[in-house]
Amino acid sequence: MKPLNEMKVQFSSRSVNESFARVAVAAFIAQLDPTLDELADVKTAVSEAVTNSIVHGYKNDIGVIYIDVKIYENGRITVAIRDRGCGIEDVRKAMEPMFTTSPGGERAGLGFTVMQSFMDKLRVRSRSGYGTTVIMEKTLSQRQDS
Amino acid sequence: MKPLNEMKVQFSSRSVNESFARVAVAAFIAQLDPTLDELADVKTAVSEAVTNSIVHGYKNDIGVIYIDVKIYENGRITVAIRDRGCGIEDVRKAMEPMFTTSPGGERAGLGFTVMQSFMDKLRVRSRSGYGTTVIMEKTLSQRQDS
Amino acid sequence: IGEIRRYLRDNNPIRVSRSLRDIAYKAMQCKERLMNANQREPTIEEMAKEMDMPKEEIVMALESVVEPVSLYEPVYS
Ligand SMILES: Nc1ncnc2c1ncn2[C@@H]1O[C@H](COP(=O)(O)OP(=O)(O)O)[C@@H](O)[C@H]1O
Ligand SMILES: Nc1ncnc2c1ncn2[C@@H]1O[C@H](COP(=O)(O)OP(=O)(O)O)[C@@H](O)[C@H]1O
Ligand SMILES: [Mg+2]
Ligand SMILES: [Mg+2]
Repeated sequence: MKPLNEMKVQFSSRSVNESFARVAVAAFIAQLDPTLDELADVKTAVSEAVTNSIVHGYKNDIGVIYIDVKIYENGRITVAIRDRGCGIEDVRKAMEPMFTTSPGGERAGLGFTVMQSFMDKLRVRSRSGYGTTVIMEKTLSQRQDS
Repeated sequence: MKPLNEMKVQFSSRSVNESFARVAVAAFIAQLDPTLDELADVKTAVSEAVTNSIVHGYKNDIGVIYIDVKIYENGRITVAIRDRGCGIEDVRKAMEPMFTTSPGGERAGLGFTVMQSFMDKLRVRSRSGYGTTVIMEKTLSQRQDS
Repeated sequence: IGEIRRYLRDNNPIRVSRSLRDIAYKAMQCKERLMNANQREPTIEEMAKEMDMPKEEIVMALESVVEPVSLYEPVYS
Protein backbone atom coordinates (compact mmCIF):
# COMPACT_ATOMS: atom_id res chain seq x y z
CA MET A 1 0.00 0.00 0.00
CA LYS A 2 1.22 3.47 -0.81
CA PRO A 3 1.76 5.81 2.13
CA LEU A 4 -0.25 9.03 2.31
CA ASN A 5 2.83 10.97 3.27
CA GLU A 6 6.50 10.19 3.78
CA MET A 7 9.69 11.78 5.03
CA LYS A 8 13.26 10.60 5.22
CA VAL A 9 15.97 12.13 7.33
CA GLN A 10 19.64 11.28 7.74
CA PHE A 11 22.27 12.67 10.08
CA SER A 12 25.61 11.80 11.58
CA SER A 13 25.69 9.50 14.57
CA ARG A 14 26.59 12.20 17.08
CA SER A 15 24.73 12.16 20.34
CA VAL A 16 23.87 15.85 19.86
CA ASN A 17 21.61 14.64 17.03
CA GLU A 18 19.56 12.29 19.16
CA SER A 19 17.07 14.88 20.34
CA PHE A 20 16.97 16.30 16.83
CA ALA A 21 15.95 12.87 15.51
CA ARG A 22 13.22 12.55 18.11
CA VAL A 23 11.77 15.94 17.26
CA ALA A 24 12.05 15.41 13.50
CA VAL A 25 9.91 12.26 13.76
CA ALA A 26 7.52 13.90 16.22
CA ALA A 27 7.11 17.02 14.08
CA PHE A 28 6.28 14.89 11.07
CA ILE A 29 3.63 12.74 12.73
CA ALA A 30 2.20 15.76 14.56
CA GLN A 31 0.12 16.28 11.41
CA LEU A 32 -2.02 13.34 12.63
CA ASP A 33 -2.56 15.22 15.91
CA PRO A 34 -2.04 12.13 18.10
CA THR A 35 -2.44 12.21 21.86
CA LEU A 36 0.49 13.38 23.95
CA ASP A 37 0.96 9.86 25.28
CA GLU A 38 1.11 8.37 21.81
CA LEU A 39 3.66 10.91 20.68
CA ALA A 40 5.74 10.30 23.80
CA ASP A 41 5.69 6.56 23.08
CA VAL A 42 6.98 7.07 19.55
CA LYS A 43 9.66 9.49 20.70
CA THR A 44 10.89 7.07 23.34
CA ALA A 45 11.07 4.23 20.84
CA VAL A 46 12.96 6.42 18.36
CA SER A 47 15.41 7.43 21.09
CA GLU A 48 16.17 3.83 21.91
CA ALA A 49 16.75 2.85 18.30
CA VAL A 50 18.90 5.91 17.52
CA THR A 51 20.93 5.43 20.70
CA ASN A 52 21.56 1.82 19.71
CA SER A 53 22.84 2.90 16.30
CA ILE A 54 25.14 5.49 17.87
CA VAL A 55 26.39 3.37 20.75
CA HIS A 56 26.39 -0.18 19.39
CA GLY A 57 26.19 0.20 15.62
CA TYR A 58 28.92 2.79 15.07
CA LYS A 59 30.63 2.50 18.46
CA ASN A 60 33.10 5.35 18.53
CA ASP A 61 33.06 5.99 14.79
CA ILE A 62 30.82 8.58 13.19
CA GLY A 63 28.48 7.05 10.63
CA VAL A 64 25.18 8.02 9.12
CA ILE A 65 21.79 7.14 10.63
CA TYR A 66 18.78 6.97 8.28
CA ILE A 67 15.17 7.36 9.37
CA ASP A 68 12.17 6.78 7.13
CA VAL A 69 8.70 7.70 8.42
CA LYS A 70 5.56 6.71 6.52
CA ILE A 71 1.97 7.69 7.26
CA TYR A 72 -0.81 5.37 6.07
CA GLU A 73 -4.59 5.48 6.31
CA ASN A 74 -6.35 5.30 9.67
CA GLY A 75 -3.44 6.72 11.65
CA ARG A 76 -1.02 3.90 10.96
CA ILE A 77 2.63 4.92 10.87
CA THR A 78 5.88 3.07 10.30
CA VAL A 79 9.28 4.32 11.43
CA ALA A 80 12.39 2.63 10.04
CA ILE A 81 15.76 3.43 11.62
CA ARG A 82 18.85 2.15 9.85
CA ASP A 83 22.59 2.20 10.34
CA ARG A 84 25.50 0.79 8.38
CA GLY A 85 27.30 -0.13 11.56
CA CYS A 86 28.65 -3.42 12.87
CA GLY A 87 25.35 -5.29 12.76
CA ILE A 88 23.99 -7.86 15.19
CA GLU A 89 25.10 -11.47 15.11
CA ASP A 90 22.11 -13.04 16.83
CA VAL A 91 19.07 -10.77 16.57
CA ARG A 92 16.77 -13.06 18.55
CA LYS A 93 19.17 -13.09 21.47
CA ALA A 94 19.80 -9.33 21.24
CA MET A 95 16.06 -8.73 21.57
CA GLU A 96 15.73 -10.71 24.79
CA PRO A 97 14.98 -8.50 27.79
CA MET A 98 18.14 -7.75 29.77
CA PHE A 99 20.48 -8.95 27.04
CA THR A 100 23.22 -6.41 26.46
CA THR A 101 26.76 -6.35 25.13
CA SER A 102 27.61 -3.24 27.12
CA PRO A 103 26.60 -3.97 30.69
CA GLY A 104 26.87 -1.45 33.47
CA GLY A 105 24.11 0.94 32.48
CA GLU A 106 21.14 1.32 34.77
CA ARG A 107 18.52 0.03 32.36
CA ALA A 108 20.91 -1.96 30.20
CA GLY A 109 19.40 -4.52 27.90
CA LEU A 110 15.90 -3.05 27.79
CA GLY A 111 16.05 -0.97 24.60
CA PHE A 112 14.32 -3.49 22.35
CA THR A 113 11.84 -4.30 25.11
CA VAL A 114 10.93 -0.62 25.35
CA MET A 115 10.51 -0.33 21.56
CA GLN A 116 8.33 -3.43 21.57
CA SER A 117 6.05 -2.26 24.35
CA PHE A 118 5.72 1.36 23.21
CA MET A 119 4.99 0.51 19.60
CA ASP A 120 2.53 -2.01 18.12
CA LYS A 121 5.05 -3.93 16.06
CA LEU A 122 8.82 -4.23 15.92
CA ARG A 123 10.94 -5.93 13.29
CA VAL A 124 14.72 -6.03 13.38
CA ARG A 125 16.85 -6.94 10.40
CA SER A 126 20.58 -7.07 10.75
CA ARG A 127 23.65 -8.54 9.14
CA SER A 128 26.95 -8.75 10.90
CA GLY A 129 29.32 -6.26 9.34
CA TYR A 130 26.62 -4.54 7.27
CA GLY A 131 24.33 -2.78 9.70
CA THR A 132 20.94 -2.88 11.32
CA THR A 133 17.43 -1.79 10.43
CA VAL A 134 14.69 -1.46 13.01
CA ILE A 135 11.14 -1.11 11.67
CA MET A 136 8.45 -0.05 14.09
CA GLU A 137 4.74 0.30 13.49
CA LYS A 138 1.99 1.96 15.48
CA THR A 139 -1.58 2.98 14.86
CA LEU A 140 -2.36 6.36 16.39
CA SER A 141 -5.86 7.06 17.61
CA GLN A 142 -7.73 9.31 15.23
CA ARG A 143 -9.27 12.41 16.64
CA GLN A 144 -13.02 12.21 17.06
CA ASP A 145 -14.23 15.44 15.59
CA SER A 146 -17.47 16.12 17.36
CA MET B 1 35.86 22.47 4.25
CA LYS B 2 34.17 19.62 6.03
CA PRO B 3 31.05 20.48 8.00
CA LEU B 4 31.02 19.83 11.73
CA ASN B 5 27.57 18.32 11.50
CA GLU B 6 25.10 17.60 8.73
CA MET B 7 21.51 16.52 8.23
CA LYS B 8 19.50 15.77 5.14
CA VAL B 9 15.74 15.50 4.97
CA GLN B 10 13.39 14.76 2.10
CA PHE B 11 9.60 14.79 1.92
CA SER B 12 6.78 14.99 -0.57
CA SER B 13 5.80 18.40 -1.88
CA ARG B 14 2.55 18.63 0.07
CA SER B 15 1.81 21.89 1.77
CA VAL B 16 1.24 20.06 5.07
CA ASN B 17 5.00 19.37 5.01
CA GLU B 18 6.00 23.00 4.83
CA SER B 19 5.81 23.52 8.55
CA PHE B 20 7.54 20.19 9.11
CA ALA B 21 10.44 21.43 6.96
CA ARG B 22 10.70 24.60 9.03
CA VAL B 23 10.82 22.65 12.30
CA ALA B 24 13.31 20.10 10.98
CA VAL B 25 15.78 22.79 9.91
CA ALA B 26 15.26 24.93 13.02
CA ALA B 27 15.53 21.96 15.39
CA PHE B 28 18.81 20.93 13.77
CA ILE B 29 20.46 24.33 14.00
CA ALA B 30 19.20 24.79 17.56
CA GLN B 31 22.43 23.04 18.61
CA LEU B 32 24.27 26.29 17.77
CA ASP B 33 22.20 28.09 20.38
CA PRO B 34 20.82 30.85 18.15
CA THR B 35 18.43 33.52 19.31
CA LEU B 36 14.73 33.15 18.57
CA ASP B 37 15.04 35.94 16.00
CA GLU B 38 17.77 34.12 14.12
CA LEU B 39 15.69 30.94 14.15
CA ALA B 40 12.73 32.87 12.81
CA ASP B 41 14.84 34.32 9.98
CA VAL B 42 16.04 30.90 8.88
CA LYS B 43 12.54 29.47 9.12
CA THR B 44 11.10 32.24 6.99
CA ALA B 45 13.74 31.71 4.31
CA VAL B 46 13.13 27.95 4.36
CA SER B 47 9.38 28.55 4.00
CA GLU B 48 9.86 30.68 0.92
CA ALA B 49 12.13 28.18 -0.77
CA VAL B 50 9.94 25.20 0.08
CA THR B 51 6.80 27.03 -1.02
CA ASN B 52 8.48 27.83 -4.33
CA SER B 53 9.32 24.16 -4.88
CA ILE B 54 5.74 23.14 -4.08
CA VAL B 55 3.97 25.90 -5.99
CA HIS B 56 6.27 26.63 -8.93
CA GLY B 57 8.61 23.64 -9.16
CA TYR B 58 6.08 20.81 -8.96
CA LYS B 59 2.93 22.84 -9.66
CA ASN B 60 0.08 20.44 -9.04
CA ASP B 61 2.19 17.30 -9.11
CA ILE B 62 3.60 15.73 -6.00
CA GLY B 63 7.37 15.48 -6.15
CA VAL B 64 10.14 15.18 -3.60
CA ILE B 65 11.83 18.15 -1.91
CA TYR B 66 15.37 17.67 -0.58
CA ILE B 67 16.94 19.77 2.15
CA ASP B 68 20.59 19.57 3.20
CA VAL B 69 21.73 21.51 6.26
CA LYS B 70 25.42 21.83 7.12
CA ILE B 71 26.98 23.36 10.20
CA TYR B 72 30.52 24.78 9.95
CA GLU B 73 32.85 26.47 12.42
CA ASN B 74 31.98 29.82 13.96
CA GLY B 75 28.22 29.41 13.64
CA ARG B 76 28.14 29.32 9.86
CA ILE B 77 25.34 27.24 8.34
CA THR B 78 24.28 26.43 4.81
CA VAL B 79 20.81 25.28 3.85
CA ALA B 80 20.29 23.80 0.39
CA ILE B 81 16.73 23.21 -0.82
CA ARG B 82 16.32 21.26 -4.02
CA ASP B 83 13.49 20.06 -6.23
CA ARG B 84 13.33 18.10 -9.46
CA GLY B 85 10.54 20.26 -10.77
CA CYS B 86 10.16 22.36 -13.87
CA GLY B 87 13.19 24.57 -13.26
CA ILE B 88 13.64 28.27 -13.97
CA GLU B 89 14.43 29.56 -17.43
CA ASP B 90 15.98 32.88 -16.46
CA VAL B 91 17.25 32.78 -12.88
CA ARG B 92 18.47 36.37 -12.84
CA LYS B 93 15.08 37.64 -13.86
CA ALA B 94 13.25 35.32 -11.44
CA MET B 95 15.28 36.78 -8.58
CA GLU B 96 14.30 40.36 -9.33
CA PRO B 97 12.00 41.84 -6.67
CA MET B 98 8.35 41.68 -7.75
CA PHE B 99 9.02 39.26 -10.59
CA THR B 100 6.52 36.42 -10.50
CA THR B 101 4.99 33.94 -12.88
CA SER B 102 1.89 33.59 -10.71
CA PRO B 103 0.68 37.10 -10.05
CA GLY B 104 -2.28 37.95 -7.87
CA GLY B 105 -0.85 37.27 -4.42
CA GLU B 106 -0.31 40.09 -1.99
CA ARG B 107 3.43 39.71 -1.73
CA ALA B 108 3.91 37.98 -5.05
CA GLY B 109 7.41 38.11 -6.44
CA LEU B 110 9.17 38.71 -3.13
CA GLY B 111 10.20 35.16 -2.18
CA PHE B 112 13.80 35.44 -3.36
CA THR B 113 14.04 38.94 -1.92
CA VAL B 114 12.94 37.63 1.46
CA MET B 115 15.48 34.77 1.33
CA GLN B 116 18.18 37.24 0.41
CA SER B 117 17.44 39.66 3.21
CA PHE B 118 16.88 37.07 5.95
CA MET B 119 20.03 35.11 5.12
CA ASP B 120 23.59 36.30 4.47
CA LYS B 121 24.01 34.71 1.06
CA LEU B 122 21.75 33.19 -1.57
CA ARG B 123 22.70 31.20 -4.63
CA VAL B 124 20.18 29.74 -7.06
CA ARG B 125 21.00 27.07 -9.60
CA SER B 126 18.35 25.87 -11.97
CA ARG B 127 17.94 24.12 -15.27
CA SER B 128 14.72 24.24 -17.20
CA GLY B 129 13.09 20.81 -17.06
CA TYR B 130 15.47 19.47 -14.41
CA GLY B 131 14.76 21.39 -11.24
CA THR B 132 16.05 24.05 -8.93
CA THR B 133 18.51 24.26 -6.05
CA VAL B 134 18.56 27.18 -3.65
CA ILE B 135 21.62 27.43 -1.38
CA MET B 136 21.45 29.85 1.51
CA GLU B 137 24.14 30.71 3.99
CA LYS B 138 24.04 32.48 7.33
CA THR B 139 26.41 32.96 10.23
CA LEU B 140 24.60 32.75 13.53
CA SER B 141 25.83 34.91 16.38
CA GLN B 142 27.85 32.82 18.78
CA ARG B 143 26.96 33.47 22.33
CA GLN B 144 29.71 35.08 24.36
CA ASP B 145 29.91 33.01 27.50
CA SER B 146 30.54 35.62 30.11
CA ILE C 1 -19.11 9.67 39.12
CA GLY C 2 -15.59 8.29 39.13
CA GLU C 3 -16.55 6.11 36.22
CA ILE C 4 -17.97 9.01 34.27
CA ARG C 5 -14.89 11.02 34.97
CA ARG C 6 -12.69 8.19 33.78
CA TYR C 7 -14.85 7.83 30.69
CA LEU C 8 -14.46 11.51 29.90
CA ARG C 9 -10.75 11.40 30.48
CA ASP C 10 -10.25 8.27 28.40
CA ASN C 11 -12.24 9.75 25.58
CA ASN C 12 -10.75 13.16 25.85
CA PRO C 13 -7.03 12.65 25.99
CA ILE C 14 -4.82 15.66 25.51
CA ARG C 15 -3.94 16.07 21.87
CA VAL C 16 -0.51 17.14 20.76
CA SER C 17 -1.83 20.27 19.08
CA ARG C 18 -3.15 21.64 22.35
CA SER C 19 -0.09 20.73 24.34
CA LEU C 20 2.18 22.38 21.76
CA ARG C 21 0.17 25.58 21.96
CA ASP C 22 0.43 25.51 25.76
CA ILE C 23 4.21 25.10 25.59
CA ALA C 24 4.48 27.83 22.96
CA TYR C 25 2.50 30.17 25.19
CA LYS C 26 4.81 29.44 28.12
CA ALA C 27 7.79 29.94 25.82
CA MET C 28 6.58 33.39 24.81
CA GLN C 29 6.15 34.35 28.47
CA CYS C 30 9.59 32.97 29.24
CA LYS C 31 11.05 34.99 26.38
CA GLU C 32 9.53 38.19 27.74
CA ARG C 33 10.91 37.43 31.18
CA LEU C 34 14.42 36.85 29.87
CA MET C 35 14.25 39.90 27.63
CA ASN C 36 13.41 42.05 30.65
CA ALA C 37 16.06 40.44 32.82
CA ASN C 38 18.92 40.54 30.29
CA GLN C 39 17.91 43.43 28.05
CA ARG C 40 18.49 41.30 24.98
CA GLU C 41 16.92 38.54 22.93
CA PRO C 42 17.35 35.19 24.72
CA THR C 43 19.02 32.28 22.98
CA ILE C 44 17.19 28.99 22.60
CA GLU C 45 19.51 27.38 25.17
CA GLU C 46 18.68 30.01 27.77
CA MET C 47 15.00 29.34 27.16
CA ALA C 48 15.55 25.59 27.38
CA LYS C 49 17.25 25.95 30.76
CA GLU C 50 14.54 28.23 32.07
CA MET C 51 11.76 25.93 30.85
CA ASP C 52 13.60 22.72 31.69
CA MET C 53 12.91 21.27 28.29
CA PRO C 54 15.09 20.29 25.30
CA LYS C 55 15.78 23.12 22.81
CA GLU C 56 14.35 21.10 19.94
CA GLU C 57 11.05 20.59 21.77
CA ILE C 58 10.67 24.33 22.25
CA VAL C 59 11.42 24.90 18.57
CA MET C 60 8.69 22.46 17.64
CA ALA C 61 6.19 24.01 20.03
CA LEU C 62 6.87 27.53 18.77
CA GLU C 63 5.95 26.42 15.27
CA SER C 64 2.42 25.65 16.44
CA VAL C 65 1.62 29.33 16.97
CA VAL C 66 3.12 30.49 13.69
CA GLU C 67 0.60 31.24 11.02
CA PRO C 68 1.54 29.21 7.98
CA VAL C 69 3.36 31.53 5.62
CA SER C 70 1.36 31.24 2.48
CA LEU C 71 2.08 32.80 -0.83
CA TYR C 72 -0.78 35.20 -0.42
CA GLU C 73 -0.13 36.60 2.99
CA PRO C 74 2.02 39.59 3.81
CA VAL C 75 5.24 38.49 5.47
CA TYR C 76 5.74 41.65 7.49
CA SER C 77 3.16 42.03 10.16
N1 LIG D 1 21.99 -0.81 15.90
C1 LIG D 1 22.67 -1.79 16.51
N2 LIG D 1 23.88 -2.20 16.03
C2 LIG D 1 24.58 -3.18 16.64
N3 LIG D 1 24.15 -3.85 17.73
C3 LIG D 1 22.97 -3.49 18.27
C4 LIG D 1 22.17 -2.46 17.69
N4 LIG D 1 21.04 -2.35 18.42
C5 LIG D 1 21.13 -3.25 19.39
N5 LIG D 1 22.28 -3.96 19.32
C6 LIG D 1 22.69 -5.08 20.21
O1 LIG D 1 21.56 -5.53 20.94
C7 LIG D 1 21.81 -5.44 22.35
C8 LIG D 1 20.52 -5.13 23.08
O2 LIG D 1 20.05 -3.82 22.76
P1 LIG D 1 19.10 -3.07 23.79
O3 LIG D 1 17.93 -3.95 24.08
O4 LIG D 1 18.82 -1.72 23.27
O5 LIG D 1 19.97 -2.98 25.13
P2 LIG D 1 21.27 -2.08 25.41
O6 LIG D 1 21.35 -1.01 24.36
O7 LIG D 1 21.04 -1.52 26.77
O8 LIG D 1 22.46 -3.01 25.35
C9 LIG D 1 22.90 -4.40 22.48
O9 LIG D 1 23.64 -4.58 23.67
C10 LIG D 1 23.74 -4.65 21.23
O10 LIG D 1 24.60 -5.74 21.40
N1 LIG E 1 11.63 26.06 -7.23
C1 LIG E 1 11.20 26.75 -8.32
N2 LIG E 1 10.86 26.10 -9.45
C2 LIG E 1 10.43 26.77 -10.55
N3 LIG E 1 10.30 28.11 -10.60
C3 LIG E 1 10.62 28.81 -9.50
C4 LIG E 1 11.08 28.18 -8.32
N4 LIG E 1 11.33 29.15 -7.39
C5 LIG E 1 11.03 30.31 -7.98
N5 LIG E 1 10.61 30.14 -9.25
C6 LIG E 1 10.24 31.21 -10.21
O1 LIG E 1 10.72 32.44 -9.71
C7 LIG E 1 9.65 33.38 -9.57
C8 LIG E 1 9.91 34.30 -8.40
O2 LIG E 1 9.88 33.60 -7.17
P1 LIG E 1 9.56 34.37 -5.83
O3 LIG E 1 10.53 35.51 -5.71
O4 LIG E 1 9.51 33.42 -4.70
O5 LIG E 1 8.12 35.00 -6.07
P2 LIG E 1 6.69 34.24 -6.17
O6 LIG E 1 6.85 32.87 -5.59
O7 LIG E 1 5.77 35.08 -5.36
O8 LIG E 1 6.33 34.19 -7.62
C9 LIG E 1 8.40 32.52 -9.44
O9 LIG E 1 7.25 33.22 -9.84
C10 LIG E 1 8.73 31.35 -10.36
O10 LIG E 1 8.49 31.68 -11.71
MG1 LIG F 1 19.80 0.18 23.77
MG1 LIG G 1 7.79 32.46 -3.81
